[in-house]
Amino acid sequence: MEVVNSIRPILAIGVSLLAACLILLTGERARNLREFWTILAAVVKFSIVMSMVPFILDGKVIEYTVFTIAPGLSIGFKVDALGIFFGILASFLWIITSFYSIGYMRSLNEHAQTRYFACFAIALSATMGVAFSSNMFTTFLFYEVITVCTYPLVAHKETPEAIKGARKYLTYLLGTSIGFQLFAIFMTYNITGTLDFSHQGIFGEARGVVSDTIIIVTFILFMAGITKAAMMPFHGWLPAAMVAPTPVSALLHAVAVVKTGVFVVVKVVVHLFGINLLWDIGLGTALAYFASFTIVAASVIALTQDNLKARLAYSTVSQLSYVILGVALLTPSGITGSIMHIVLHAFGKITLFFTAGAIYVAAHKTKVSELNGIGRQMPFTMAAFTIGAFSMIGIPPFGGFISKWYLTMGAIEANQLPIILVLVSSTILNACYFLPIVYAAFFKEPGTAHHNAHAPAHGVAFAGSHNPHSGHKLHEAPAMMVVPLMLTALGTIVLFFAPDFFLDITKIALENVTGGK
Amino acid sequence: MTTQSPALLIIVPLISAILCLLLGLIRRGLCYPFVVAVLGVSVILSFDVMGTVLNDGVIRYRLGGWDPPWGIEYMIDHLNAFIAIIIASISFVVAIFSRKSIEHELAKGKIIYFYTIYLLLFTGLMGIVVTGDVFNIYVFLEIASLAGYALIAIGRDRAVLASFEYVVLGTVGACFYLLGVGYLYSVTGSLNIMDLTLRLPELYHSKVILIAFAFFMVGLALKIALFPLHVWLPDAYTYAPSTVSAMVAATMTKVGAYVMMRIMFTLFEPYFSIKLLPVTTILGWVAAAAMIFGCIQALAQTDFKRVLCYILIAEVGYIVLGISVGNRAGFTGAVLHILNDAVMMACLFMIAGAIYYKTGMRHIYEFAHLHKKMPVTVTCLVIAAISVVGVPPTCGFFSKWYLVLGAIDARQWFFAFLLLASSLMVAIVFFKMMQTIFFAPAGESAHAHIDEPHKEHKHSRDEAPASMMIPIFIMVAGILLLGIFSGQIVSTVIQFTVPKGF
Amino acid sequence: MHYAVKEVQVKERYPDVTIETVCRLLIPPIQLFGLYVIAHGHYSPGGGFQGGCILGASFIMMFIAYDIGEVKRRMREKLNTILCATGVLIYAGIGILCLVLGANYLDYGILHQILPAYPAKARALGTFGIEIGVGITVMSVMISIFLNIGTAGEHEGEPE
Amino acid sequence: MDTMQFIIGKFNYWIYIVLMMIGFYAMIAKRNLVKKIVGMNIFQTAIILFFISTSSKKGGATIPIIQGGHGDAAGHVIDAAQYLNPLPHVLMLTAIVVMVSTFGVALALLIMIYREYRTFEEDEIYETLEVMRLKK
Repeated sequence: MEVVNSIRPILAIGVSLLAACLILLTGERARNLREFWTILAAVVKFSIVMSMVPFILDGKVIEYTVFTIAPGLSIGFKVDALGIFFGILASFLWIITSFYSIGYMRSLNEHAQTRYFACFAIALSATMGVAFSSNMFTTFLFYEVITVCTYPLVAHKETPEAIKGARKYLTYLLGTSIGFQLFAIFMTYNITGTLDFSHQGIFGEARGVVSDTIIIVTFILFMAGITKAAMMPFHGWLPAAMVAPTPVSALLHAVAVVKTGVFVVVKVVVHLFGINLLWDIGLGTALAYFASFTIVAASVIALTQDNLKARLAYSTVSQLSYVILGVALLTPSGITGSIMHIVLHAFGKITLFFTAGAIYVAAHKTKVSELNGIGRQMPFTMAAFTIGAFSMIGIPPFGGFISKWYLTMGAIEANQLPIILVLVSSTILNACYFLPIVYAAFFKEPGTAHHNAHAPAHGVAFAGSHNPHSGHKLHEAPAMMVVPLMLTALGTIVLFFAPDFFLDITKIALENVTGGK
Repeated sequence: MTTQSPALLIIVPLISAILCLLLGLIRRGLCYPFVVAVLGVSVILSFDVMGTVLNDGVIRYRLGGWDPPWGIEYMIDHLNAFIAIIIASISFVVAIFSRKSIEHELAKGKIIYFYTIYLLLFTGLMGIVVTGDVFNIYVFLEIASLAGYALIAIGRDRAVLASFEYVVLGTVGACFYLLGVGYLYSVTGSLNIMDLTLRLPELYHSKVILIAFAFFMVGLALKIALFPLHVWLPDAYTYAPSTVSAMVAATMTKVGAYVMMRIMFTLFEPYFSIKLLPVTTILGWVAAAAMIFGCIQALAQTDFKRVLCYILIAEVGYIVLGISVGNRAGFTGAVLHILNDAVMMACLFMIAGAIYYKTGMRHIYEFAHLHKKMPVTVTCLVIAAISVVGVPPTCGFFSKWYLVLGAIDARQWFFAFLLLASSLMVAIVFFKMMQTIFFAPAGESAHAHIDEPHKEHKHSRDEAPASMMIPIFIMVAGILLLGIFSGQIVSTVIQFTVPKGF
Repeated sequence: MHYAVKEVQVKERYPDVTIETVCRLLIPPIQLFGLYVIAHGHYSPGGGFQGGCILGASFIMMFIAYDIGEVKRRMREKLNTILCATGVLIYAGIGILCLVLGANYLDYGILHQILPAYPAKARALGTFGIEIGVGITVMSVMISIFLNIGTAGEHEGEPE
Repeated sequence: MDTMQFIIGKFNYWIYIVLMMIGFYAMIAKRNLVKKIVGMNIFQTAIILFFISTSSKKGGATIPIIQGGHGDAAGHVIDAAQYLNPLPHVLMLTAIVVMVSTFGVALALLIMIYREYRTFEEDEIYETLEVMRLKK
């Protein structure tokens, strides 16, 4: 495999760091200039990332080692197919989210916007760092940076509730990453003497030297440590983090943060342990069943949530485990499915979060039970929501179908009948918690069902003085918000019809992993 | 000049201390630039010594031309030279910092004496590091301690009482050390470390040697404030003037840890300290307890400097743990942590000093919205805190990296776990602090919002003067650079400090 | 913080003829003896420390017989500080002289280059120089400690 | 009888240990700060005694100053048994200086403590501190 030396990965990371500095320097005085930096950085970052794509499609790998700290311990970057995949996704969605953020923050007149945009830029920087890192150490570094710099974003409102949520967020993420993940990294280094990602995994040779138990323990520590992937016992932070402003939930908790989590899981499974080793030990299947549990359980919990964002959060928890499930199947189709799911879920979920934010801005509604008839007020928004929901469920003309298809294929290849059942049941559950919203939004009369569900005792008295916006007149969120969410919704459709670009990259990634077999 | 550098390391500050006194009699203002210049020279000298060691190997300087073991010998290998650089650099930077802080916290007439004693403290510390003679170590240890007592006593509140406690316990520690020296001398008739190293192995089973070793360990544990014997530290370092806290916190315990390394692995062979006696096991558990205890106590404190003191106790635990796991990685971690911790502690205590200087605030709960008033200082605080927690790429991570690897190598899973757990606790400590600073209680922030002009007045930017900020910047830069270059540091210096037999 | 108001008052002195006379007679011989001990340190028991102590004791005796004013008149605070510094400087200076001449620190043998003596003699002379320095320092430090502690640090005329 | 022999034969050690324990006791048990310092001094003195006693010799040994030992006057026999080991004495000279300095610093601190709290009794000092804390 040809290796290209280039500082482009550093540029991609540095550009938003620079933007963060500029944002901080500009401050509140020149808001337009400040927002300009964000947009500029987003666009520049995306173009840098895209400029690396041709190399990857040629089957090359871009490498750049910044410095070496000790043998086998360095801060370095390597852009391979998997990394560029994640990089494209995050940097592209950042552009859209930037616009959306500006719309959201301005229309709500939020405070501390400078901090918000600066932290956002740093978070994106770190996400790129994770995507392009060449070893576990660099990954860990940026993983922690994401945690730390998204903390102010989650606590943005500075209400006691927000601070409590943010504390939970930080406790989960920092606690597990230092307590388990770092420990696992230490074990890895101790066992293998290196932390560099390798396409076939680095544990292969160590297997004879150390006992399987230690490898299993390390693996479990990794899985417990990468809490950003929100696997079931450690998923609590994600709903708690929903106190954040919606753009944060959208980009970070549908794309950057959680996807970093699953991305790192994929990296660990594929590039650290290697699929052959996991197959031999049987850890893949165990992980798959673990993920399956999360998929079903989180979906069930999502059914019970009335808060729209909380429902989306549990949906995210469930969907993230699809990715883990796919990679845990250790079959080509499964891995393809899981990598594709990273992007397809991202587009779908970001649409859903965008709509949730738009509803909050336009109608100040956060609860599912309040959404009756909202589709007539906000037709564009809710149309986008519908598309996103369909994509989540996996209905054919939308992107989500592709990944589910591959995942099912993977399960069949792996001869895991129960997994197929899980996929089917979760699809049904997805439909159960998304479709009622769509139905209510478009077909229910505003007001009535709301009172039935919520305040039957004084329903009559309340009905007369109901929300003045509840009429049939159009009341959309600002265009700055609606356009982005329409774009992402469109994205899910486009991805269904033209997934080739991403599939090509996935194919390269897969070839790397399986060694071309 | 180079051949004389080891002696000059001590003589220059010693003579300067006296000259500083005389200069002060002429003009008070001369002291500060003089002290800074002298310490600058010391830094250069220490690097010079390091260069010699790296090029030509161990330096053995015979004081007065007498051959060891009769004469006093200064023996400098990689470990000494490394520690000497740390001490000199930290003292230098803290001295720069001292100017405003001392004017603020001290009576005018005392400034001369302050700088004189400061140089004497430095002399003592340098002496401990450079000398290759166990009794000489005692003398310098006491010079440093005496200077330390005096410096701490000029602090505020209960400083005098704390200093008195420190005098009593410090003297006991020193006496124990002296007794250890006495026992060694009575069976070997030698005081020179290299000479003793040759003579001791045949006596390893002698009870006298065991007793001597025990006295050394207990005495040093008192001096470095290892967990059960730490009681003097929090009070003393909390109430001392900011400059003094920064200086002693960063250097005193580190030098003590260095002496411990010397005693355990140079004076006695690793074979003795690790295999023959269960010293390392005991030390390991004590150190582990220190880590946890320090962090828990730090959680409970409100005084910023006191928090730092307890963290310091935990950090001492790290260093001792690194020594006690008894392998290459652990020892590397311990030596690296001496460096990193010195830098981090100096930085944090100086930040505490800057905050105190500017606002008079000592307690964390008073720090609300400090980032609006002193944004740069708070930024530095965040970086230093991240480093103490041990997040890459700051230097704090890398020493912990080696420490944990050492623990894993020694198959001490529990210690490795405790290291991480204590990192987490430190994270909580600083997280609480940050939360107070950035997200003060809602009531207060709401108040600030309503009262806009008042808020502007209250939060107008007001940083400490440049003479305080520059040293802080140097330290913060150090934290980042030492992190980035820790690989080079390990490969050029620290790997040679690891004792034979590991 | 309640620092006490200065309560140490200069009490009126009750001159005691016996003590004063005895001290007046004794102090010069004591000081001479101190010098002798310093000078003879490398031939018999004695040396800088001991001699310095004896010299210091003579001043302390003066303090007991007369009062602090007498001591300060004969040994002013500033002079004392300077003497203290000078002692150390003599000590360190001789060491550095050796350095400058090319030997190790405190290697007095090298002093024969500038002294009219063979190396062994030069070594003895060097030691003697050191002893003088040590003696001066010890004396002034003794006086200083005694003055400071004996008056609870409140004798200093220097305003702060 | 062996025990007696053991105790008497090493009487210097016994004395030093007893002294040291007296000092240690004073440092720990006495509530008066001055007594603590006195205890500390006894403690240090015990160590000095220990050092000096290790260098003592029976039978009229004296200080190792050899008349005519310098220079070219060679030919005299040096019998180690006739001379005391000077090194412990020198060491202790230094230790005494250290001790005096420590004592001086401790006394100075005591004066400052007395100015602040008007007492040397530890209990009363802590009482004052408690009162001050409550006043805040």
